[in-house]
Amino acid sequence: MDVLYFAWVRERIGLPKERIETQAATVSDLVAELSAREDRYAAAFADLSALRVALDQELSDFDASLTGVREVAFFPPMTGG
Amino acid sequence: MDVLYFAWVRERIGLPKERIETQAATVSDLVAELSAREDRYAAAFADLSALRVALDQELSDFDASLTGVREVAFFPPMTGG
Amino acid sequence: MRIAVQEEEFDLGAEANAFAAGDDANGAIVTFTGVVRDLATGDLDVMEIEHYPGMTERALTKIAQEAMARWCLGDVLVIHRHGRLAAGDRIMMVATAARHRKDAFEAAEYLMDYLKSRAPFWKKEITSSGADWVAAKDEDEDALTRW
Amino acid sequence: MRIAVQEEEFDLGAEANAFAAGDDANGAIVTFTGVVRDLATGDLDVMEIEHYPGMTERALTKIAQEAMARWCLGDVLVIHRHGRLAAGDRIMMVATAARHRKDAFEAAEYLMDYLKSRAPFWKKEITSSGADWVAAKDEDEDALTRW
Repeated sequence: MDVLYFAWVRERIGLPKERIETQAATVSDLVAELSAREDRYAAAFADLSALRVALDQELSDFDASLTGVREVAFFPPMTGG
Repeated sequence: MDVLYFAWVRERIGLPKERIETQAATVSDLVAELSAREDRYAAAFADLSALRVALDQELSDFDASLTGVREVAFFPPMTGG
Repeated sequence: MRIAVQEEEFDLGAEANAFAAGDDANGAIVTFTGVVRDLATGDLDVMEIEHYPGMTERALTKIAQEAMARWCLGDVLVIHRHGRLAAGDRIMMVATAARHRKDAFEAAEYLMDYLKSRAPFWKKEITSSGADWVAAKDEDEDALTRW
Repeated sequence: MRIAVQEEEFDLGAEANAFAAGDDANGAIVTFTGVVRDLATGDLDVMEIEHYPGMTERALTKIAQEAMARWCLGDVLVIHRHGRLAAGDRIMMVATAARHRKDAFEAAEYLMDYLKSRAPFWKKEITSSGADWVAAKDEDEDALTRW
């Protein structure tokens, strides 16, 4: 699955996109898996209330299932306009 | 005093402006005086709820005093925009 | 603040660009443009707009000043035409500039609501079968109660 | 309906004129334009706007379609830039065309409220002393509750 990072999440993790093989059932499981990997992930995911997640380019929730999902994106609340 | 008429009030009375010497104390008094003059005035002033009045270019009321007023205008509700 | 009452047409784009070129502190620019709509029957020949020279400028200036007093605005523009217009012609525009979008939007709506019912303009629709003064709508008068 | 996500600048006036040149049935045209504001300190060098290609277009299209479904609109335009901008540059615009002004105003405000909090753009302010991601405002999220 492709995992994308934007804004300060991208800066903190240090890359915009990576391909990840995972058995994580939900977004939260994926976050736990990534956070366990390295400090920079743990730092980026420290406060989930400051993060948003999109599954296949639709806004979603951290307890959503990853079944069939090809693209996950993590980013802070949007500030367009 | 100058008396001005706009839109269908002007059309019904048949002129846009006239100079009137009057002792009318209020707008209502002036309306009564004009209505008594000729049918075309009576027709124009038949339904005061369909009319608006401005005194010296400020919206006002039919019971307002004419003391010191130089210009009175009668017209239907505005339809700008 | 600029108030223009004029017979000649105006260029919406040029006016919007000139207005928006003002102060950098204005992050939000709202414009409203009114266009002459054809009748349902499709046979509007001319829309004639009468106004009360002198009072019109006073009334629009007062409405714009009131908006500047009620909202935090950087600038206000009001243009209103009179005379003979055709379907598709632009009748009028207002523009507001503010730091924040809420002020710009609310002030533009306020300007429009007051301009509709408190500025001395009267519209007459002329078709091949006759001429009719446009009647004021209750909803336009009612719109004022929210301010 | 037109949605444009682009790096290059746009001409507000030309866009407004082209948009307003549409259907004569639309008596009311509203535009909103967002402009990069300088910082209170006056030292903004660059406003960098990051976005999520693909999702951005989908999100804006969905917001515009929702507006078309909720209000009686003739047309909708959304333009949003990304990349590096300077104070005074125009970031984005929305435009709505409708028979009646109420629909045009409400739909434009709706588009702005959703675009602010639901379209994947992120702003970063770069000054000589560093770079800061602009924080989302609670009031922008709260603005959605009125719809």
